[in-house]
Order: sequence, then structure tokens, then C-alpha cells
Amino acid sequence: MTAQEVIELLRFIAQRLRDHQDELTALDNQVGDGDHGVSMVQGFDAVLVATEPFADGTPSEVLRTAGQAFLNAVGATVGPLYATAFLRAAGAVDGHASLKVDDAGRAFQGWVEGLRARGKAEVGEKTMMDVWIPAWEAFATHRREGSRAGLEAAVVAGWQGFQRTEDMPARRGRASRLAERSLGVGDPGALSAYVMLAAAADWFKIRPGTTGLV
Amino acid sequence: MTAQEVIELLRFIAQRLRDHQDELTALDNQVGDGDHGVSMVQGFDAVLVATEPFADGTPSEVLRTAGQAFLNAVGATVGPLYATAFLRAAGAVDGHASLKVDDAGRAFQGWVEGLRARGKAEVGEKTMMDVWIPAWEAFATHRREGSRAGLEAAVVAGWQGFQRTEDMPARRGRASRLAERSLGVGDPGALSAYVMLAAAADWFKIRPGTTGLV
Amino acid sequence: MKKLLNRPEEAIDEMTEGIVGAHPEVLRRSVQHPRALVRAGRADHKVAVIIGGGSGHEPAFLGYVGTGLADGVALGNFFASPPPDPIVAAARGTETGAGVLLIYGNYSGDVMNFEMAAELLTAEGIPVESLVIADDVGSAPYQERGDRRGIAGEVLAYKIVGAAADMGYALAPLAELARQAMANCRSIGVAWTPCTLPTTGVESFALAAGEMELGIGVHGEPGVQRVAMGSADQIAELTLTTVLDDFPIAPRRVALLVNGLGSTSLMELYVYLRSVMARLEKYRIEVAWVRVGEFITSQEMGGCSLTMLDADDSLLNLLNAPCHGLGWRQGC
Amino acid sequence: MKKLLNRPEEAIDEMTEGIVGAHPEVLRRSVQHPRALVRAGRADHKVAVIIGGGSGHEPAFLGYVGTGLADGVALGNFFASPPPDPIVAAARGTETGAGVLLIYGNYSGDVMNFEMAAELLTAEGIPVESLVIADDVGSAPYQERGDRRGIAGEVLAYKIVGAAADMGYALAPLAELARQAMANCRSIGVAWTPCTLPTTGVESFALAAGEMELGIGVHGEPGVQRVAMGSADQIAELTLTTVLDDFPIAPRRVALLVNGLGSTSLMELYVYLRSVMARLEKYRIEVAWVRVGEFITSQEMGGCSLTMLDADDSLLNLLNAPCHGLGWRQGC
Ligand SMILES: Nc1ncnc2c1ncn2[C@@H]1O[C@H](COP(=O)(O)OP(=O)(O)O)[C@@H](O)[C@H]1O
Ligand SMILES: Nc1ncnc2c1ncn2[C@@H]1O[C@H](COP(=O)(O)OP(=O)(O)O)[C@@H](O)[C@H]1O
Ligand SMILES: [Mg+2]
Ligand SMILES: [Mg+2]
Ligand SMILES: [Mg+2]
Ligand SMILES: [Mg+2]
Repeated sequence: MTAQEVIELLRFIAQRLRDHQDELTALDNQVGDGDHGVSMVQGFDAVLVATEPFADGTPSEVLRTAGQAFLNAVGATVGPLYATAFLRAAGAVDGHASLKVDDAGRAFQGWVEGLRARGKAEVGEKTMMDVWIPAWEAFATHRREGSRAGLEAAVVAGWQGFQRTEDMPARRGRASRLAERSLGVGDPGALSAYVMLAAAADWFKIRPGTTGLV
Repeated sequence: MTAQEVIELLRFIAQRLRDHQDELTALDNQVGDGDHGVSMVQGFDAVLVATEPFADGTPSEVLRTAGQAFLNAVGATVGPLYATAFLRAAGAVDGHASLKVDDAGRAFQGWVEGLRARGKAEVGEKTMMDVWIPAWEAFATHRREGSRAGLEAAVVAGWQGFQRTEDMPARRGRASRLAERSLGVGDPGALSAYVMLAAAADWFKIRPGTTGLV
Repeated sequence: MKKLLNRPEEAIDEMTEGIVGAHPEVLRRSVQHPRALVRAGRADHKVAVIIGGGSGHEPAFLGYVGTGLADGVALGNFFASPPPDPIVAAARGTETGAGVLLIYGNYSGDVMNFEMAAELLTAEGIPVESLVIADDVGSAPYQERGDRRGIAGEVLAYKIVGAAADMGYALAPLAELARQAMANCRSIGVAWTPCTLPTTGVESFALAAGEMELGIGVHGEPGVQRVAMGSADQIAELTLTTVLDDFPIAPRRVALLVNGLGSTSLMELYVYLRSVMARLEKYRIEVAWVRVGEFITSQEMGGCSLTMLDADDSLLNLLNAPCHGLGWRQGC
Repeated sequence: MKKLLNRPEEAIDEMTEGIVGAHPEVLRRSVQHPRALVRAGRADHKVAVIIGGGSGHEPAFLGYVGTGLADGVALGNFFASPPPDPIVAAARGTETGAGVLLIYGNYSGDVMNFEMAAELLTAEGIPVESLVIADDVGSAPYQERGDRRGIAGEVLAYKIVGAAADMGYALAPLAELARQAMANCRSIGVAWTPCTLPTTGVESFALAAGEMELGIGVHGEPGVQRVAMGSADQIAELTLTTVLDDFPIAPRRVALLVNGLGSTSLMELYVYLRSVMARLEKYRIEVAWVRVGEFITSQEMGGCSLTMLDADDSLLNLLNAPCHGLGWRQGC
């Protein structure tokens, strides 16, 4: 997977977030302050602008640039979270001109660890981590069956994770003030996480010829 | 007509204004600032409270007290206008313990002259004067046929006057800023004038035995 | 209607109690009338500046009583001029022998009530001058500018007159100064969401999604014209042109007041101001003084007004002089 | 959504241009970052007080930069914490060697971004302290008060810290003073009409005619509980009790801040204040200081908050010290 391909993946994810912006706004209106859809879209728009010049660089450069761009465009809660995710993913594949299957797996792992390190949230607290953690675990378990199987397992686990957030009282972020009133409504950050994850899986399906990946 | 009867008449008028308050609000919302119904009702409420102690006094005392009370409770445009009307009506019947037909006519004349003197509005400027002036003129013309005939002519003329305000661009008061936009909407002050006038006529019908009047 | 009130009929008096209870160092109730408020502490020999108008426009009018501002204010009912009594009470409670300057907007109600008050004061031997504010270019053409109503320009008048009175201007020169200043003051208002009088609970008008009223006053009266609601830039262009075109000679240096009518946010007002200032720069008109905020409101109305004053050094000095009222505080 | 804006995405930057263009004597843009504003004129050796938060709450947060207030502010997107860069820029542009005190509300976003900024500044060798505001008793029970979010109490923190910093407090004592003060500060908010983010055009919530949210924040987040909207007296009773009951020891002398969330009129706020003050008098709690107005808003939301600070003489002195920001000016 070349830097150019990483950029294409990011563009694909950005489009999906745009498609789902209103749903994210609606969920964040119910449990938070209504800005989550805007933040994700603004963040990825900035990512696309900033990474463009790095198409001939390394994947790691693209990811690092993306992290900085996302953070500066967004701030908010998701800014530091996804910025750290991007930076850790970049760090996991530093020096590689192109990513192989295992590299992509390491980047994914770095992504999730970055989120965890920055936000300190665990599964069950009604956040994006209810999607990312089970998704990563499912991927790690099933990647031996091939990266496509791993990704598909991740998407299934992520979706289940998002659905479980509907039955959780919030414990983190703005929604935590709502406590029991947040019950019945899924977490917006978990939904955007799922949208990103599913977009990535779809992209790998559509682009079976991605350099170096099976 | 005794002081007590003047008070009863005022109470009757007050009730009618209350019944029509929402219509007055609606009209003033369209061509003005929406407070006319409230002002008229508040003003007459204050009149009732203030005049109560004068039931054993003279009609002139009642009217003078009413004017002061109306002014202090209302201010606005109608405060000085109706206060002056009350005071001139009172002045026209000073010293009389009870009003005869001619006295009541003089009080009516004083009322209209007071309004005219204070507001300097003429017929055709889309104000209460479009009701009061023709009403007074009709009364003056027809009173020879009896005060009841005079009053009935006044009511008819007043109603026609109100209706004519619908086709006038405003020239006085807040509504005058609207110019042509006030066309098609009747004047709130003209409507409350008509309500008061019709109430008075009805009261004399209901109370045929009013002291000293035919 | 959702308002933070008890009985709407009591709101004005309850507000007044809240204000005098919270800010006794600024203003107090006159002993002569509950609807007359006067500034705390007695001033020495100076012209008493008395203002007033309907309630429901807060911080107007009671926010402009205090050091460097008016000496007393008379409060009317919602959107209704005060009667003469509280005006007279405010004047009596503050005049020090140097006479009284009454300032009020050009509305039939205010004119009649303040004129009655002036007659009563004159009858008591108190010298009285009156300043009638008529800054709203939306309300009558230039030829009939004497018929215009007063809107946010009133607030600049209070500041200018209040500062000059505190500096010791005598009655006649004070009135003259104020009249000259206000002859060079122009305002225009726009609104896109209505207001609701607490006492009626009825919205003042209904506008479609893309519509606004141009030439709105401060009472929820419909404006002069219903027009499309454009962007901040377009509204800046429209309002600025309306105001500028009304000056017989284009001013070279101006003071600006951008007034929010109730629910328009400070962000919006500054986005609008930016656009106004950019245009003035193109015309090479210097903006020597600016204030942005809620100075005279119409309940929760969405809208704003632009006031422009052709300002020389001495007016700017008066605008910059210290003052301390609830609606305007600077320098002290 | 009817707002006086051009493209909503440009609103924050356009507002900023409007503000710095209109008030160059108060604040200016940092040369290092367009979303960092710093006070005009350079202060001598003093702790730099840096504040910040999401936009859309004006006059918070940029209204609290100036003499006797904060030295710099970082502006985020609508209802979103600023990223570390403008925070760092505001600090770098104002620190004079005496260190930096960061003040921000206890929101996950603000905490993460300000902590990242603190790390960056520390890495540059600049001494940094942080004050996290958590005054909203509606957002977590007393036992978990460290988890509470910051609402209007933040504004009192800016004033107190700004005054003390201008008086020459060193970093550690300044932080200590502020922490002690804020440990005795409590707020609660209520709202009855929603707000609309310019960037989404969606109303934050839908309430029935007689309903309100209790424990609302300043972002249109739903409150802790949906309750019947009572009269001003009832809301005063409810909110005052909520705040008072949270003090381990009932205060004897307090400072009050009544904050309007956007479309609630000054009249309503004073009617409410009157009721709060009457109740405090019954409890023999002295109200030594009061401010009423819009200090931190949520667009055009209808609602208000009550903030109470258990105030000793030295805090009152700081609250009364002169300051000059767009959102708060007194004594200079
Ligand atoms: N500590 C945390 N760790 C991981 N995710 C978090 C944390 N706190 C909040 N979130 C996620 O952030 C989302 C909200 O993001 P957003 O609306 O963009 O920011 P804000 O809350 O600042 O408005 C929540 O839905 C939740 O999934
Ligand atoms: N100069 C005038 N003379 C007589 N009536 C007038 C005059 N100016 C206004 N009016 C009447 O006053 C009415 C408005 O009264 P009201 O709404 O109570 O006062 P305001 O205009 O102060 O809100 C108008 O409808 C009109 O009939
Ligand atoms: Mg959010
Ligand atoms: Mg009216
Ligand atoms: Mg009126
Ligand atoms: Mg947010």
C-alpha cells in the first residue's frame, strides 16, 4: 500500500463520513452538543488538503500529516483522539515506502492504541472505543484467515459494538452528564468509528489490487 | 344620570373592551406594536378601581378621576388622549349632581373635543378620530329625534368610520411608518373607539330607566 | 410563549425591584413614584437629564441612568410611553436648579406624555428643554425627517448629553449641542424573527423562511418593507447604503453603534460589523468609534440596527467619557 | 435557521476580524495563529493567563481578554475545544517569563487539547499551571464533583485570576488562589428553547410548551432532567436550592452571577434575580456582589444559569477590580 493509496483510502473514508454527517449530527444532538458530524467531516477535509502533497512520500508521512491536519482543523474531543491515532499508526510503519499486510495490521494496532492512550476509555463507556477495541480484537483473531477475513470480522464486531452503545449509560465526554438519559441512543463517536471502519473494509474490497496487500 | 350610573356605564364599557381585547391586539400587531388591547383594558381596569369611591359624588368627579387613572395606568398614546377626553367631558358637566340628556350630550362633545385637542388628528388619518368625529356628528344631527336615535346614528356612523380606516394609509401614530402597508387593515384605536361607543349605546338600551335620561 | 416571569403584569415592577436591589450604587427608586428611577448619589448643580420610554427594551431605558448618563428615567408599560407622573417625579427628584432636559423618542405616545410632563414642570417654575430623537431613516423620507421615530440613536444621545451635563453644560447649550449631534445621526433596523409581548403572548409578525423586515422599529411593528433576507454582507450593503444615502454630505469620520434586538448573537453582530467596516473603508470613511451589543432590544426579536453618527472630536470625547449605568459602563 | 451570517464555516474568522478591527485598543490577533487573540499592549513581568474554548458562546471566551482579565484566548470551532496550536500561540505571545496559567472548562475535548498545549509549553521550558473549571452542580453529584463540567463559573474565574495576575501574583500562588476560589463556586443552568448551530442548522432539542431542561450546559446538550417549566419564582426556588444544597457549609456572604443563555431578556433575568435575592435574604445570606447579563451564551437559546461564589473580602476585591474586555468592563 503506497502513500498514494493511503491518500485514496482517506478520501474514500472522508466521502463516507460526509454521506453520514446528518446522522452523526442527529445522534450528537441527542446525547451531546450536535457538532460531531461537522467535526469529522471538517477534520477529514483538512486531512485531504494537507496530505495531497505527500502522494509521492511514504505512508508514514501521509499518516503523520493527516494527524496534524485533523487536530488543527478540529480540536474538540475527536481532534486529540484521532490525531494521536494517526500519529501512532504512522509511528508503527515509519520508514516503509509501502505497506505490506503486516504493516497495515501494525498501523491499525497503533491507531487503536493511540486512541486508548489519549482518551483512556475502555469498552462499555459508550464511546468510539466500543467500536475500535472489539474491531481490532476481531481483526487480530481473524487476520490469520487472510486480511480480508480479518477486516470483515472487524466490521461485524464494530457494528455490534456500536449497537451495544445504545444500551449503555454514557461515562465519558459530554454525554456522560446525561447518565441514564443517554440510554437508547447510540454514541455518535461510535457511529463515526463504524462508518470509517466499514469504509476502509469496502475500499479494500473495491481495490483488490492494492500494492502489497492480498 | 348619577355618578353611580356613570360608574356602571364605565364598568359595562370595560367588560366589552375585555371581550374584544384579542381582536385589538391582533389589529395592533398588524399595523402597530400589539399593545393596544392591553392598554385599553388596563386603563379601564384602573378607571374602575379609582372611581369606585365616587359613587356618591358627582358625574364630573367620576369622569375626572377616571381620566387621571386612565392616564397613570396606561401612558402610551391612548393615555393622554382618553385622559384629556375624560377631563373635558368632566369639565362640560362640572357642578351637576346628575346628568340630563343635554348634559350627557355636552359630555360627549367634550370627550371628542378633548381627543381632538390632544391628538390633533382629523378624519382620514386612520385613527380613533375616524370613529369619534363622525359618531359625534351623527349624534349631534339626530339627537333632536331623541337621544336613543342620536346614539344609534352615532353607532352606525362610528362603524362606517372604522370600516373606512381599512382603506386608509396611516398618517398618525406608530402605524404611520407603515404607510401603504397598513392598507386593508383597520385601525386598532378606531376599533376600540367603536367598541366603547357601541357598548355605551347598548348600556342605554339595557338601562332605559337611567336617571334623568329619556 | 416561554418566558422567565411570574405574572406578566407584574414583570416591570419585579424587574425594577431586582435592579434596584442588585445595584443600589447605580440607581434607586424615586421616593415619589415607583416607576421613576434616579441615579444613586446626588449630583451638584447640573442639568438633570431625564429619559424614558416603554418597558420591554432593556437595557433601555433604565440602563442609561448613572454617572455620565441620565439622571432619571420614567418606565412605561410594555412598549408604551410612561405617563407624565413618573417623568415629573424623575425630574423633581434630580433637578438641582439648573433645569431639566427631557430626551425621548419621536412616538405619538412619548411626545404627548413628555409634553404634558414638560408643561407640569414648567408650571412649577423648572426650566425645561426637550430633545426628541428621530434617527430612524426607515420611518420617513429625508424631506419629512422630523416625523421619523427614534431607535438606537437614542442611546448615543443619552451618552453624549449625559457626559456633557456632567461636565457642567448649562441647559440651553446642552440642548443645542444635543440637537446638532442628533441632526447628524442616522439609524436603520432589520429583523427576521418576531417578538412576543409578555402581556399578550402573541408573536408580533410571521415571516417566511427567507424573509426579513427592513426599517423595523424597536416595538415589533412591521417594518417599512418586507424583503429577502440576504447574507450578512448583503444586509450590511443594504443597511449601510440606506443610512449613508440619507446624509446630505457624506461624513468623513463616524461613530457606529451596532445594536442587537434580542436573540441575535454577538458573533452575528460582529460578522455584520466586519462587513460594514470593510465597505466604509472602501468609501474612505473613518470609523473613529464603535460599540456592538444589545443597547435597545425588542424582547427576543432576531434582528439588528445600524446607527451612524457624523462625529467630530468633541462628540468623540463625549462618547469616550467615563460613564456607569447598567447598560453602558466605561472608564469608571 | 435565520442568522446574520455569510457562510457559516467562515463565521468564526469573520467575527474575529470584526472584533479586532473594531477594538484594537482591547485585543489583537496573535501573529502566530489566526485563532489566538491576545490583549493589546504588552504587560510587564506577570503570569500570562490563557483561556479558551469553543466558539458560539460569545462574549465567551474572547470577551474576557484585556486589562484585568486574561492575556490571551484560543478560539475553537463551534462548541468544540480549540486544538493545542492556538493555545500555545496565545501563551507564547503573552508570556513574560513568569509562567502561564491555563484556564479551561472540564470537558473531555478541552482537557485533552489544553493538556497537549501544556506539554508543548513545558517542553519549551515555560512554567505552566492549569485550572480546570467544574462548577456545574447539575452535571455530577457532590461526591464526583471533579467530573463536573464548567459553565458560567468560568467567567468569575477569569475575572478573579485576571485581577490577581495583574496585581503581580506569582504562578503557584495564583493557581492556588484560583483553585480555592473555584472550590467554593457552584452553578446550575436551565433552558426552555433550543439553540441552533450555524454549521448544522439543526435545533438542539425539542421541548413541549411547558417543559424545560434542568442542568443544561452551554452547548445545547440536553440537561440532566426534563422538568415542568414553572414561574420565575419556582425556577428561582429550584435552582437556588440546587446550588445551595451543594455547599458543605452554607455560605454567609456570596457573589452572584445570573447569566442569560441567548434570547432571555434582561427583564426576565432581573425578575428571576429578585426572587433569588428575596430567598437569600430569608436565609440570611448576604449578597455582596451581583452581575446580570449575557456572559457565556449558547447561540439563541432561551434559558439562564445561576452562579454562586462563597466570597470573602479578598475575592470581592478581585471581583471589583478594574477590567476592560469586550464582555466585561468596569473601573477603566
Ligand atoms: N475519552 C474518550 N475516549 C474515546 N472517545 C471519546 C472519549 N470521550 C468522548 N469520546 C467520543 O467522542 C465523541 C464526541 O465527539 P465530538 O462530538 O466530536 O466532541 P465533543 O464532545 O467535544 O463535542 C463521543 O461520541 C465519544 O464517542
Ligand atoms: N394623534 C392621534 N390622535 C388620535 N388618535 C391617535 C393618534 N395617534 C394614534 N392614535 C390612535 O392610537 C392608536 C394606538 O394606540 P396604542 O396602541 O394604545 O398606542 P401606541 O401607538 O403608543 O402603542 C392608533 O390605533 C390610533 O387610533
Ligand atoms: Mg459533540
Ligand atoms: Mg400600540
Ligand atoms: Mg405601544
Ligand atoms: Mg463539541
